Amino acid sequence: MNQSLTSLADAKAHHEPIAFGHADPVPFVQALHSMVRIRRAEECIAENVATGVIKCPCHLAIGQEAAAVGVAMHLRSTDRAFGAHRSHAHFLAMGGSLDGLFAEVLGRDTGVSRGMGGSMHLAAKEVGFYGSVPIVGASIPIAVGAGLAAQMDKKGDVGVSFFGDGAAEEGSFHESMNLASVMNLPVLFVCENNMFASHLHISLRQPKNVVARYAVAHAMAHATVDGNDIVAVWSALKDAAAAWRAGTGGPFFLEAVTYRWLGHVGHRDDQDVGVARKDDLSDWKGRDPVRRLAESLATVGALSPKELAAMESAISDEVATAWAKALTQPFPDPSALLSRVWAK
Amino acid sequence: MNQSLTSLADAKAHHEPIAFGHADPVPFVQALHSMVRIRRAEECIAENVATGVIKCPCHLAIGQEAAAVGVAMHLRSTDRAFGAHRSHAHFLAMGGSLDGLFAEVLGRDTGVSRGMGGSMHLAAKEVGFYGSVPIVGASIPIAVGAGLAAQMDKKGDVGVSFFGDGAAEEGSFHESMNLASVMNLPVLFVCENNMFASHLHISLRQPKNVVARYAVAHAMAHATVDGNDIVAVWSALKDAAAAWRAGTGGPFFLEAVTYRWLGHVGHRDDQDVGVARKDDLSDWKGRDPVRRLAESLATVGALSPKELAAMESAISDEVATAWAKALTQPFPDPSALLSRVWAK
Amino acid sequence: MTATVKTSYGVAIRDGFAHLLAKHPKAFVMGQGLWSPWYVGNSMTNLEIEFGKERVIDVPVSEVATTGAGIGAALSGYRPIVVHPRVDFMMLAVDQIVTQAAKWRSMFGGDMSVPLVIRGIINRGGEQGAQHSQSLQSWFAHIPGLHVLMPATPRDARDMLIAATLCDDPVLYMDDRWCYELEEELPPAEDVSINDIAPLRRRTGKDITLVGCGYTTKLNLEAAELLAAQGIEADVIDLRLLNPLKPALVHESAAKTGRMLVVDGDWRSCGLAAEIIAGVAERPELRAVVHCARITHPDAPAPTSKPLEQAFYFTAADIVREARTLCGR
Amino acid sequence: MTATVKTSYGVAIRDGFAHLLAKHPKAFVMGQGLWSPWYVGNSMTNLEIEFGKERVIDVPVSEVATTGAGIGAALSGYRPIVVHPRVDFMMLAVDQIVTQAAKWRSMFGGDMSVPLVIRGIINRGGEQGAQHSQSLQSWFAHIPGLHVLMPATPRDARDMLIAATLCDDPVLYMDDRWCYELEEELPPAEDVSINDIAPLRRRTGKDITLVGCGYTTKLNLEAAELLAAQGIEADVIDLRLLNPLKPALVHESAAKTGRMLVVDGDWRSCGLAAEIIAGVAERPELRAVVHCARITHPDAPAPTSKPLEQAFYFTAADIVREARTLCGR
Ligand SMILES: Cc1ncc(C[n+]2csc(CCOP(=O)(O)OP(=O)(O)O)c2C)c(N)n1
Ligand SMILES: Cc1ncc(C[n+]2csc(CCOP(=O)(O)OP(=O)(O)O)c2C)c(N)n1
Ligand SMILES: [Mg+2]
Ligand SMILES: [Mg+2]
Repeated sequence: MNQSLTSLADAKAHHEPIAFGHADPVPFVQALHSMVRIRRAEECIAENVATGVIKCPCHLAIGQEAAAVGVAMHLRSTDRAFGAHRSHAHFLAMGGSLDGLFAEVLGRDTGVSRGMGGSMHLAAKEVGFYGSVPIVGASIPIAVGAGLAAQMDKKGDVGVSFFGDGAAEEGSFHESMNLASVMNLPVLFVCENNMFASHLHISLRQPKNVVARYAVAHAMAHATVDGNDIVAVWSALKDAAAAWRAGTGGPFFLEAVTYRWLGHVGHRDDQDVGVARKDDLSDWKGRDPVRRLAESLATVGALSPKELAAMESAISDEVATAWAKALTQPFPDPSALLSRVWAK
Repeated sequence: MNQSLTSLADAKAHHEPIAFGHADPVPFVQALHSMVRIRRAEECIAENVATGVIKCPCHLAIGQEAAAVGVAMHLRSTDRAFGAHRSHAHFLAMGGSLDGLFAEVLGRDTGVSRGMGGSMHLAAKEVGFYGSVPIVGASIPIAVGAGLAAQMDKKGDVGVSFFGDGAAEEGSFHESMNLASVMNLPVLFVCENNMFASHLHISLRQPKNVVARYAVAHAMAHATVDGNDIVAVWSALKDAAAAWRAGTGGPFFLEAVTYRWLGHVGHRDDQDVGVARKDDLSDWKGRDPVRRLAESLATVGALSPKELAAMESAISDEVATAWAKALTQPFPDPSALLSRVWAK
Repeated sequence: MTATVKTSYGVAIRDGFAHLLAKHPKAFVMGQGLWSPWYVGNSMTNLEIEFGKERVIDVPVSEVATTGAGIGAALSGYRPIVVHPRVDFMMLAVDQIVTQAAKWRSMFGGDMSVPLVIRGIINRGGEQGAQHSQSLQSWFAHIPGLHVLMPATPRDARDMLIAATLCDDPVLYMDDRWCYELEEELPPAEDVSINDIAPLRRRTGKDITLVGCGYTTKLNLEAAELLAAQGIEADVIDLRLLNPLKPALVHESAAKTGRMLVVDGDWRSCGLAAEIIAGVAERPELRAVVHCARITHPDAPAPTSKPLEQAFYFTAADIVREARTLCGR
Repeated sequence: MTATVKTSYGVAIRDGFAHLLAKHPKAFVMGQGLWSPWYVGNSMTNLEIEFGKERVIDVPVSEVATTGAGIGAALSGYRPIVVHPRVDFMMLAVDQIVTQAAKWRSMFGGDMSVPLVIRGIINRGGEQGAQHSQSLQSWFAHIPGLHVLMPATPRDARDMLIAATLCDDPVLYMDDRWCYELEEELPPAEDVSINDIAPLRRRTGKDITLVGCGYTTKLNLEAAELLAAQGIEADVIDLRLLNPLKPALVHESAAKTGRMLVVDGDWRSCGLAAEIIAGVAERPELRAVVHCARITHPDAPAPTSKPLEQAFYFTAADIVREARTLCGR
C-alpha cells in the first residue's frame, strides 16, 4: 500500500466541491443538515467555553463533521458505537439529543449522563451510542466487545469505534485490531486522522502518516479517504455495511483524513497547536466539509440557496432554543454522587 | 510483502544442511559449540525438572538454539539485551555463566540472580544481558530504552529484545515498535516465531502467520528467515549490525521461524502442545538446527566427525561438572528477602 | 446408604461455570488458556467441549483487548466472564477494569450496566517469583464501583462465581490456586445474588477474632484448631466480599473477643489488613476494647528460592504465634 | 534592601528540572506534552529550548512504551524522568511501574539499579470527571521497591524531584496541580538525597494531629489556622515520603495530642489514611491514648457537575468540622 497520504494531507488540495459519482444526492441533504447542526452546536459550545459558562473541558470537532455524519448514515440504532474525548459530533450524528448534550456540558441533571460525565462522557443508548471516554484508545476494545456481541446476536449489527490518529499509538488499538481480525468480528474502526494528537504532529509520533497501514498488518479490509468529503466517507463503507447487515461482515478500518479548526481543547484556534499548524489552518478552512457539500448539492440542484438558508436558520433557532433550555435545567442533587455508583 | 510464511512454516521443509553461501564457515564452529552447549544445558535442566530437583517453572528452547546463537554472534558486551520467559538460550549464547544459570534454577545464592528469580529471571550485565522477565511483552519497551541510551551514548551499541510470536499480540510490542521507529533508535527486535503461544497455534491468535508484517506497518527494516538455519539468521543481521557499529543504525526486526520441541513449560514433549502439534514434532526434529549446522561444517571440512565428537564430549563434561557444582551451592540466607529490595 | 460426594474448590468453580453456561444463555467466558488442558488447573476442564468454543473462547495474548471486549459485550446485554490466569497478567488491563468498567455506570448517569466478571486467579508459590505471585486484592478493594469477591471454600468458589455473573455491576472474582484441593459436599447449584454475600463466621470462639479472606481463611481455620489445643478459642471471620466492605460482623466479633488479628496474603502498607484495623480504630467504642495486629507478606517482591519463599509466605504456625502474643500468652 | 523573590510550586518543579539537566548529564526527561506550551502547567516551560529536544523528549501517545523505555535507559546508566501528565494516563503503564521497575532490583539479586523517576501529575477538579481525577497514591505506596513522594510545598516540589532523580531506585513523584500557585522563597537548588526525606511537622500544636501529604497538607494548614481561631491547636504532619513509610513522627505527635485526623485525597477503603490509622492502632501504647478519624473522598468516581464536585472534594471547613468532633467540641 501507499504509506503516504500525499494530497490528502495537503491543506491546499481538495478544496473543490464534492463529486457524487454514482451516489444519489438526496440523502445528503439530510446529511448536510446534520453537519450544519453539529457545527452550530459546537460553535455554541465554543462561545460558552469562551465566556466561562461551560466549565468542563470540551474538545471540539469543528472542521471534522463529515466523518461523523458520513459514518452515521450507515448506522442504525441497534448498532453499538463508542467514542473518545472529541465525540460531540459522533453523538449528534447518530441522533443523540441536543438538549441532553447541552445540559450535560453544563453539568445538569437532565444531561445525557445526568451531569456525571460532561463533554467527555456522552452516551445515548437509544440511538446506539454507548459511550465516549477520554482515556485515549480505551474504548476501542470495548467496541470490539460490542462487535463480538453482535456476532453472537446474529442480527446484522456492528460495533463501531471512533478514535483519532493518536490513539493508534496506544497498545489497546493494536490488540483490538488483532482480536477483531482473528475472530472476524463485525467491527467498524473509524480513525479520524487529523494529523495531530494535541500539540504534536503525526510526523513526530509515527514513522508514516497513513494510519491504515496498520489495517494491512492486521489483515483487515480498509480504506483511506478524504475525511472532508462526506460522499467519499459514505461510499467507502457501502460494501462493508451491506455485509454486516447480511450477517457476513467482518472488521473494516476506515481512515478519514481531516483537520480540526480549533485547539486541542477549548474554543481558541491559536492555542496548543504545535508544529506546522498556524500556516495550515486557513488553507484547511478551504477544504471545509460543510461548504463543499452545500455547493455540491446546489450544483446538482438538490438544495437551492434559499433552501440552504432556511435550513441554516432553522438550525440556528433550534440550537439557540436548546441552549436557552439547557440553562434552565436543574443541577443534580448532591445525593446523586453516591446513588449512581452501583446498580439498584 | 508476503503475508504467509509458506515453506518456512512447513515441518517437512528445510531439513537439508545449511548453505554457507558467502559466509566464512570458521566462526560457525564456535557457534555450533554454543548451540550444543545450550542444548546439553537445557537437557540437563529438563532431566532435573522431571525428577523434581528443579522446582521453578522452566521454559525450554530446545530446537530453537540457532536464533539465539546467530543473533549473539553479532553482539558485544556493551550492547544491552533483554529476554522473556524462555531465555536460557539467549543468556548462554551471549556468554552468561553456566554455573550461574544452574545455581539460579536451583535457587542458590550463587545463581545469577542470587536465587531471587529462578529460570524466568536471568541477567548477566557483564556480557550485555540485562534481564529476562516472564510478563509477555514487558521487556520489549525496556529494550527500546536501552536503544535510546545507546543512541545518547553514541558508541555504536544496540538495544536487543528477544520475544516470541505471542508477544506480538501485546500492546507493548506495538508501542515499542512505533517508538523505536519514529525515534530511529538502534534496537534489534528478535521475534522467535515458533508458531505457538503456550497451547495455542498462531492461526488461532493472529490473522496471518508472518510477524514481520508489523515491521512493515511500523516502517522498520526487517527480515523473516528460517530460524533453524544459523547462517540465515546471522546473514540477515550483517548490514544492520554494521550500521549500529558505525553509529548510523536504526531499528531492525528479525523474525526467526522455528519450533520448540518440548512443551510450553517443563520437560515433556507431549504436554500443553495444542492444535496441530503432535503430528508435526517428529518432522520438525528433522529441521534440527544443531544437526544441520554440524553436517554443513563437516561437508565444507570445517569440523571433522572426530572433532565434533570431541566437542560434544567436552561439552557434556562441562555441563555435568557445572551441574554437580551447582548442587553444592548454598541457599540464600532468609535475610536476603528484605535486604535486596532497595539500594544500599 | 449413599457415599458422600465431595467437590473440590477447583471443580466447584467448574460447576459454577457449567451452571451459568447451562442456565444463562447470555453468559459466556473468554480468556487465555481456556482450551488448554492445564492452564487454569481443573477449574475449567472441557467446558469448551461441553458448551462450545463460541461460548468458551480462548484468546490471543492481549489482556487489554480481552478485558475491554468483555466490557463491550456486557454493555451489549451479555454476561461475560473474562479469565486472567494470573493476577499479574490482569494488571496489564488495569485501565479497563478500574478506569472503564468500574466507573462506566457512574460516569454515564447511573443507568448503564456493565455486568462483567473479571476472574483473576491468584497463582503463587512454587518458585514462580515476583511476577507470577501478586494478588493485590487491596488495590481493587480500593475502587468504588468494583465488587471484589474472594471465595475461601468450594461452596463459595461456585456460588460466588454465579453471584458475580448475575450481578449488574462489574465484579472482580479472585480464586486462589492454593485452595483448589479443599473439598466439601455441595448442594445443587442455584442462582445466587451478590446482595446475599456478606462476611461469615466460620468458627466461633470467645478469645480472639481472626479475620481473613480466600486462602487466609483456610489458614485461620487451621490456626484456630492449633490454638484451641492451647486453650485459645478463635472466632474466624471470612470477609468474602472485599468491596464494598460490610464490616459489621467483624466489629461484632472484635467487640466480643477484644482481640483482632487480621491475616492477609498481600502486602502490608495501605492494604486490606490496614483497612480492617482502621475500621475498628476509628470507632471509639471498639478502639477502647480491641487489641489489633496484622499478618501480611513482608515488604518484598516474592522470591523464588525455597528458603526465601518460606520466609515470604506465612503459615498457620505464624498465625498461632501472633495470636498468642495478642492474647498475652 | 532586596525584594523577596517567591517561587511558585509549578516554577519550583521547573527549577528542579533545570538543576538536574544542568548538573547531571545522565538526567533526561520524556513524556507526553513536553514540547507543548500548556500541557503540564508552568512546571516545564521551555525546558526543551534550554536543554535541547534530545534531553527533553516529547513522545507518542504510548504510556507503556514510554515508561518501559525509561526503565531501559535507567538500566543503561541514565537517570530518566518519565512524565505522565495525569495519574489516570500513567495507569496504563502499571505493569511497567509495579511489576517491572519496582521489582527489578530484587528479582535479579539486588545489584541491578533502576534509577527511574515516574512523575505522575495529580490533575483533578475543573469538571474533568472520573477518568481525569484519580490520584491513587495508596496503590503505589502499597508496592515494595517503589519510593513514593508527594511534595506539599514549592521547596519540596523542587527538592524531591532532585532527590528522586538521584535515587538509585525507582521513585514515583506525584505533584498536584492544586498546589501550583503556592509560593515560597527558595534557597538555591542543591543535590538532595532521598534518605533525608522524612515526615515533617509543618505546624506545632498540642490538641490534635492532622496528617496529610501533598495538597492535603495545604488544606490541613488552612484548617489549623481556622481551628486556632477556635482555640484548638493542631500539630500538622506532612508525610512527604509515602513509601516506605516512616511513621515515627506521626506516632510521636499522636501520642502527644491524643487525637489524630488523617486527611487523604484518595478513596477510603484500603487507602493511605487506613494505613496511618492502623499503624497507630496496632501499637498498644498508642491505641490506648489516640482517638482516630479519617477524611477521604466519598466512595464514588469523581463527577463533573459543579455541585457534585463540591460534594466530592473536601475543604478546610470539612477538616475543621471533623477535627472539632474528634476534640469533642
Ligand atoms: C491514555 C491517555 N493518554 C494521554 C491522554 C491525553 N490526551 C488527550 S487527547 C490526546 C490526543 C489524542 O489524539 P487523537 O487520538 O489523534 O485525537 P484528536 O484529539 O486528534 O481528536 C491526548 C494525548 C489521554 N487522554 N489518555
Ligand atoms: C502478560 C502475560 N500474559 C500471559 C502470560 C502467560 N504466558 C506465558 S508464556 C505465554 C506464551 C508466549 O508465547 P510466545 O511469546 O510466542 O513465546 P514462546 O512461549 O513461544 O517462546 C503466555 C501466554 C504471561 N506470562 N504474561
Ligand atoms: Mg488526531
Ligand atoms: Mg511462540
